Amino acid sequence: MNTDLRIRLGPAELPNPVVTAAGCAGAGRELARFFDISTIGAVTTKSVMLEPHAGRPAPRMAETPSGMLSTTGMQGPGVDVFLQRDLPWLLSRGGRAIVSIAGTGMGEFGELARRVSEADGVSAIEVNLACPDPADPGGRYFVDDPASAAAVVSTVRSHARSDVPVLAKLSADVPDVVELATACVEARADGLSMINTVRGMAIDTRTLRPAVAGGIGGLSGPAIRPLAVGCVYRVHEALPDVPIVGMGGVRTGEDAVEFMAAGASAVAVGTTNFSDPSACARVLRQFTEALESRGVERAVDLVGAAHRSGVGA
Amino acid sequence: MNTDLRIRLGPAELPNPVVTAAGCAGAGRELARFFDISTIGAVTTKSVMLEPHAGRPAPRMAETPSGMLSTTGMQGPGVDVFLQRDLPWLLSRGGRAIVSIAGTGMGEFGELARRVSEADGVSAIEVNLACPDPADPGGRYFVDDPASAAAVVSTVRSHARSDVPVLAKLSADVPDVVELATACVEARADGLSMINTVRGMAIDTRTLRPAVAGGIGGLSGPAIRPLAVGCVYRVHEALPDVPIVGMGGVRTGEDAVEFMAAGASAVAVGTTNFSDPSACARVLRQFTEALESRGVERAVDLVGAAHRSGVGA
Amino acid sequence: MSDNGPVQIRCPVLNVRRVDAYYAITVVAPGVAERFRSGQFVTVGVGGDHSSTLLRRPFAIHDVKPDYGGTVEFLFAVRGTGTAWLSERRSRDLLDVVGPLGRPFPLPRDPVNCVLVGGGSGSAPLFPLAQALRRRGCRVDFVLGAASSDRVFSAITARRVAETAVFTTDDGSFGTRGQVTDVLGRVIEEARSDAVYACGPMPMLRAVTAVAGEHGVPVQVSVEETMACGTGICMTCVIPVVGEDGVTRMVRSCVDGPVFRGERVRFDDVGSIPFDALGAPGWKGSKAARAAESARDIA
Amino acid sequence: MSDNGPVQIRCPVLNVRRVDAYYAITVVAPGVAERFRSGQFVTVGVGGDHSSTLLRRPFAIHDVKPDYGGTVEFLFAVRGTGTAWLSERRSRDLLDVVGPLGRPFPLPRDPVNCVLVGGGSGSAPLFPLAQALRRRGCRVDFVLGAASSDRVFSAITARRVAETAVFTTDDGSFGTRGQVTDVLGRVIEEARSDAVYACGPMPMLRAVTAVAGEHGVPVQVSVEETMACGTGICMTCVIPVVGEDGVTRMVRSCVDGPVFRGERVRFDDVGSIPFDALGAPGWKGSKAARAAESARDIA
Ligand SMILES: Cc1cc2nc3c(=O)[nH]c(=O)nc-3n(C[C@H](O)[C@H](O)[C@H](O)COP(=O)(O)OP(=O)(O)OC[C@H]3O[C@@H](n4cnc5c(N)ncnc54)[C@H](O)[C@@H]3O)c2cc1C
Ligand SMILES: Cc1cc2nc3c(=O)[nH]c(=O)nc-3n(C[C@H](O)[C@H](O)[C@H](O)COP(=O)(O)OP(=O)(O)OC[C@H]3O[C@@H](n4cnc5c(N)ncnc54)[C@H](O)[C@@H]3O)c2cc1C
Ligand SMILES: Cc1cc2nc3c(=O)[nH]c(=O)nc-3n(C[C@H](O)[C@H](O)[C@H](O)COP(=O)(O)O)c2cc1C
Ligand SMILES: Cc1cc2nc3c(=O)[nH]c(=O)nc-3n(C[C@H](O)[C@H](O)[C@H](O)COP(=O)(O)O)c2cc1C
Ligand code: FES
Ligand code: FES
Repeated sequence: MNTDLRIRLGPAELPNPVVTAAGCAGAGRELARFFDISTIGAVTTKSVMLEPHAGRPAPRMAETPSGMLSTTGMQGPGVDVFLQRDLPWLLSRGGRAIVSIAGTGMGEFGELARRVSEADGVSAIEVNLACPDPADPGGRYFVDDPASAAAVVSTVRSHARSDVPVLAKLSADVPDVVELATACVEARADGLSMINTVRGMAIDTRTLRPAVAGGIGGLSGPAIRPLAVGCVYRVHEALPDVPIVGMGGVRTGEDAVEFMAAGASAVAVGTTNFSDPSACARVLRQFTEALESRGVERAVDLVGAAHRSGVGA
Repeated sequence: MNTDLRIRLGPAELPNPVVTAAGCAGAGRELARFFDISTIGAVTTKSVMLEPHAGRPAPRMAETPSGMLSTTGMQGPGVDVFLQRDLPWLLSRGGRAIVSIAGTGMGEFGELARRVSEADGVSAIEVNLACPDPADPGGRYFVDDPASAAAVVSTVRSHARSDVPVLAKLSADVPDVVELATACVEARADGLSMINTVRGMAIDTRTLRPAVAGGIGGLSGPAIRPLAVGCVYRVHEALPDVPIVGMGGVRTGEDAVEFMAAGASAVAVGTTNFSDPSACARVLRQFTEALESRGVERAVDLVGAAHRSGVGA
Repeated sequence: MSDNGPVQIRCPVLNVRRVDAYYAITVVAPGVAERFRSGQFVTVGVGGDHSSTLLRRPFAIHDVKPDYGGTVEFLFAVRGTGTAWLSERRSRDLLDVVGPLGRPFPLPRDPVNCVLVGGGSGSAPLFPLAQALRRRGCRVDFVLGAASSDRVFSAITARRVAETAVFTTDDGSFGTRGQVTDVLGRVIEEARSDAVYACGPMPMLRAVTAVAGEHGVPVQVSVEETMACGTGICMTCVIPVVGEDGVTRMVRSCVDGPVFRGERVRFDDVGSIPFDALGAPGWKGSKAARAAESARDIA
Repeated sequence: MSDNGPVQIRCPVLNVRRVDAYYAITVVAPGVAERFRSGQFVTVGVGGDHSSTLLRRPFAIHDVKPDYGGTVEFLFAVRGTGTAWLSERRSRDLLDVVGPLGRPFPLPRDPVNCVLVGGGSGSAPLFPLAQALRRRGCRVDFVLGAASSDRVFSAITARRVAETAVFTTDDGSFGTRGQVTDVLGRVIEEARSDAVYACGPMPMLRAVTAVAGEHGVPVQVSVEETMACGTGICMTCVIPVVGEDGVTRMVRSCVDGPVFRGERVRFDDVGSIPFDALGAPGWKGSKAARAAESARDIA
């Protein structure tokens, strides 16, 4: 069977729905040693900031049941190096780039959006809203307040080249993910990515101290999949026309089916890249087989199937 | 070594910190076939409502990575049967009862508090705040709004016998768990239980339909432990004098150590009772051994250890 | 703690065999074997201590033997994660087993004629039942159905134990093509059956109950609902069943079942909460119904 | 895809042996064996496909052999979940192995005198290193330390391969009581060492680097940081290291290491972000530093 795997994220078309999650695949170079990165839908690059960032102190990770806590603090070399070294490399290998950007305020987000979208060959910009909002007295993230999140999205949208779609990256541990999603879409996000890591903590029972530096870390991996699927389902129900990149604990092709049935147009593989460096290629293969065995001819037909009864049953 | 395992929840003293989580142990009768329920700290009984409730349609559960989704809808025979049949049975076996109550509004919460606290031998009342607030247009739970939660706690506190401590049961998927906890304590909760299940969802990839009836279910089990530990840690940091019953994915004695180091005075075993009916007895044994091997003489000394450096290291 | 209640034991695997489309595992579990009555089941922990699959898997007990102090055998088809893992066990591995669980098949006092109807792996609990009935002098007839010949359960044993054994397969690869209910009426007539026992998927149980009803014969059905705990504490396995008092309750199939009187199960309403069930939305119970409730006890 | 890069293979276990306090596992992994250079490591998936422990465990490669197309051996102590699971593997089980990973030990061009210092399981990578050095005509001396005698690694092999082998244990149960650094200075003097190679816990590496510095001898250290991916994509394994340009960067110990020049590692700042590290809070890099950054490449 010749399954049509193509999907759209606003104006961008990807050859298939399997992409990497931001911060879980670098800019594709390391994983390219394990599979041909031009075969997957896109590489979402690690959130890039304007300046180099050293990230957070160690220990930066702890294993938890079916998940991990991490706190890398967006370490990276800054946008100059990214645009001169990492992005060209990815494009030279035939990869597609969804570039994740992270700013410390509106000015930075605007400049990042402008510079990244001016670079040739960027398929989409993903806005990492899980960054501390300098205007918030409690040090909350932009994502924690729909108005702040919308302001960032609006800034990015107005600074980015108009043909480059802007995806807003949402978190699950917010008061109301549908309200947040709606605010971002009203601020002209072309699509939504969800979910980011969920705030969590572990205590090292040997030292009786928090297991990651700073205490709170971001929980990722299959443990959070039900939270992620729930968010995708509810947001797709409320905003059925908005493309969603679903992520959170995707490990197999069946998990990709689950996210797409819930309403995602594309599915990102994050933590699983750590445990299986060829995971993206495997998930894409398993996903393709899953469509074939169900007789689904076009991947887009699966999107939101769980909202309709009788589809593919 | 003669480890002192006693802990206090406000005016109530329990012989040790291991209790069952509400809705995960009935009223102790079924588990009593596997271990002597008088040996554990207490049995927190399934949330009892004023009237009989048939609960939600099937399917009511789905397995997820290191967790499960459930939606039982507080099925139960109502408070009459509970007080005539279940509570006396538990007390007759030497068990201690933390009675969880769930109301559909202030009137019911008040009546439940009065009737339950008038029954002899109740160690504490736990207020299940994850009940739909009839006054909320969006059908949110009391727990989703600190003011509504506080109103329920205040009602329960004023209707319950004054020597019976009232514990407010909190959820993790709320805007700000510390704000919620503070509101409940200001409404005179004697202690806090956390966390309840977290809203999540799974799609059955065979039928492409939501795996539990109604779509959204409650996620429990080790998968959510990092969320639970994070809540306990942050609430204990803000309210160090308020006793906390910590729960969410406790599977072993080490997990109990983790919760207590984060700030819990007692630890509840929930989903693990399903997978291991003698879990409570095992967790208590492992916990006791863990204290002994660390040379900790009193269980209370462990409470909040992760907030102090150098303790027990 | 009680002597008749279930026990939890880590028991060594004696052997794992393939039987057509099924695996048969025998474990050494004296405490389970000595308490067992036909119709009861065990739950088995799968995946080891650090598995991401938390929930125990329920399996009907297919056979108990006195060897090694008492062994228990269950049969299963590989369906998902848990059964795949079980199929890879080898002898001497340890399994975490809880059992025997659930309400057994009630046995007739007199030596009556019984027809036992099984679908697929649902046939498993009927074999110890057949033996128990035979010991009481009952006539036993079997009707076993499955999707295909390799899914028909222990045909040879069925023929040996029973007066007659009729087989049906969906694809006609063995016995009659069709469903067990296509032949059940005829068997009831010919064997002059006084009682029907059935175990299998819900739609089959419903159809069997209907056929038995048409012939005026009482039927005991054993249901296979998904179960999170198997011990009665999670309330995830409930189905609507009419009580002796005529009131429908959402009862736990793990402790109040898995065996129920067929006529009592509201098959049409499985998966929903019937409006007239005790405590259904809008339900207003009389004081009397509530008092009756207090009198009932946990099984 | 590149020929020198690591590969991921499901490889059969050839055997599992106990060696004192350690387990040694040999797997058939031709792709790993043929690419291997001493100092590199493998990561191994633990717990199977449905395990709740997601992360791969890193282990130094202790030996490669040409048998069966290429075998790889690693040694480990049981510490937690993953190593406990590994210790229960049997021959013919399949392991998911990725390797060889990381920057190998740089080898001297000339036949110089090298002292190899190992602590506990950190001695593992020094054995293939010793062989490589011997093949280049280098003199090799060993200093191996551990908590107790059963944790001293392959003492016999060390004695066979090396000119001299000195052992230390914390409890004095084997060799000298004390730390490797108590004897290292003397060994460097007596063996007229030109280079030191060390692998073990961070405090040991720091002390060894100090001793080597006092003797004016260059030192290569191999660090054992916790690693979530081992392939360079997660940024959880970083330590502060001074680059050739004098700038401190938080570098990944999995791909930029695990082998570093000892003097370059800011041992005092491991676990923190030094204020002068590239991109540290408040750091203001010059345009020049940023340009230099662009020129650098991923190892
Ligand atoms: C009382 C009882 C007796 C049973 N006896 C037998 C038997 O003798 N032989 C046999 O082959 N099977 C039997 N089953 C069904 C058996 O429990 C399932 O096949 C098994 O749980 C599937 O597990 P899995 O991990 O392979 O499937 P998965 O799909 O991975 O399981 C996921 C979850 O769904 C549940 N589940 C999946 N399928 C079923 C099912 N058909 N029935 C109930 N729960 C299910 C699992 O228990 C688990 O919680 C019985 C079920 C019950 C309730
Ligand atoms: C490059 C490198 C090479 C290594 N070589 C060896 C070797 O040859 N022999 C050997 O015995 N050990 C070696 N280690 C340490 C080994 O990786 C750990 O002992 C092992 O990961 C512990 O896993 P666990 O599941 O038993 O412990 P757990 O405590 O259950 O592990 C939990 C998490 O912490 C990590 N972790 C725990 N202890 C360590 C540690 N000491 N170092 C790094 N990560 C750790 C685990 O990888 C896992 O992610 C090496 C480590 C590194 C980084
Ligand atoms: C180590 C690590 C680093 C991450 N870095 C980023 C990042 O830079 N930007 C971002 O938007 N999300 C980041 N994430 C979140 C992931 O993109 C993803 O949303 C989340 O991990 C859930 O998916 P998963 O369970 O498949 O990992 C990171 C996650 C991890 C585990
Ligand atoms: C099947 C099921 C039923 C539950 N019923 C209740 C309940 O009636 N009242 C309540 O406060 N919490 C209820 N809970 C939540 C638990 O008490 C506990 O807070 C939660 O499951 C987290 O703990 P665990 O991960 O150990 O299960 C229920 C949980 C489950 C899984
Ligand atoms: S399976 Fe838990 S109550 Fe029946
Ligand atoms: S372990 Fe992931 S970058 Fe080093």
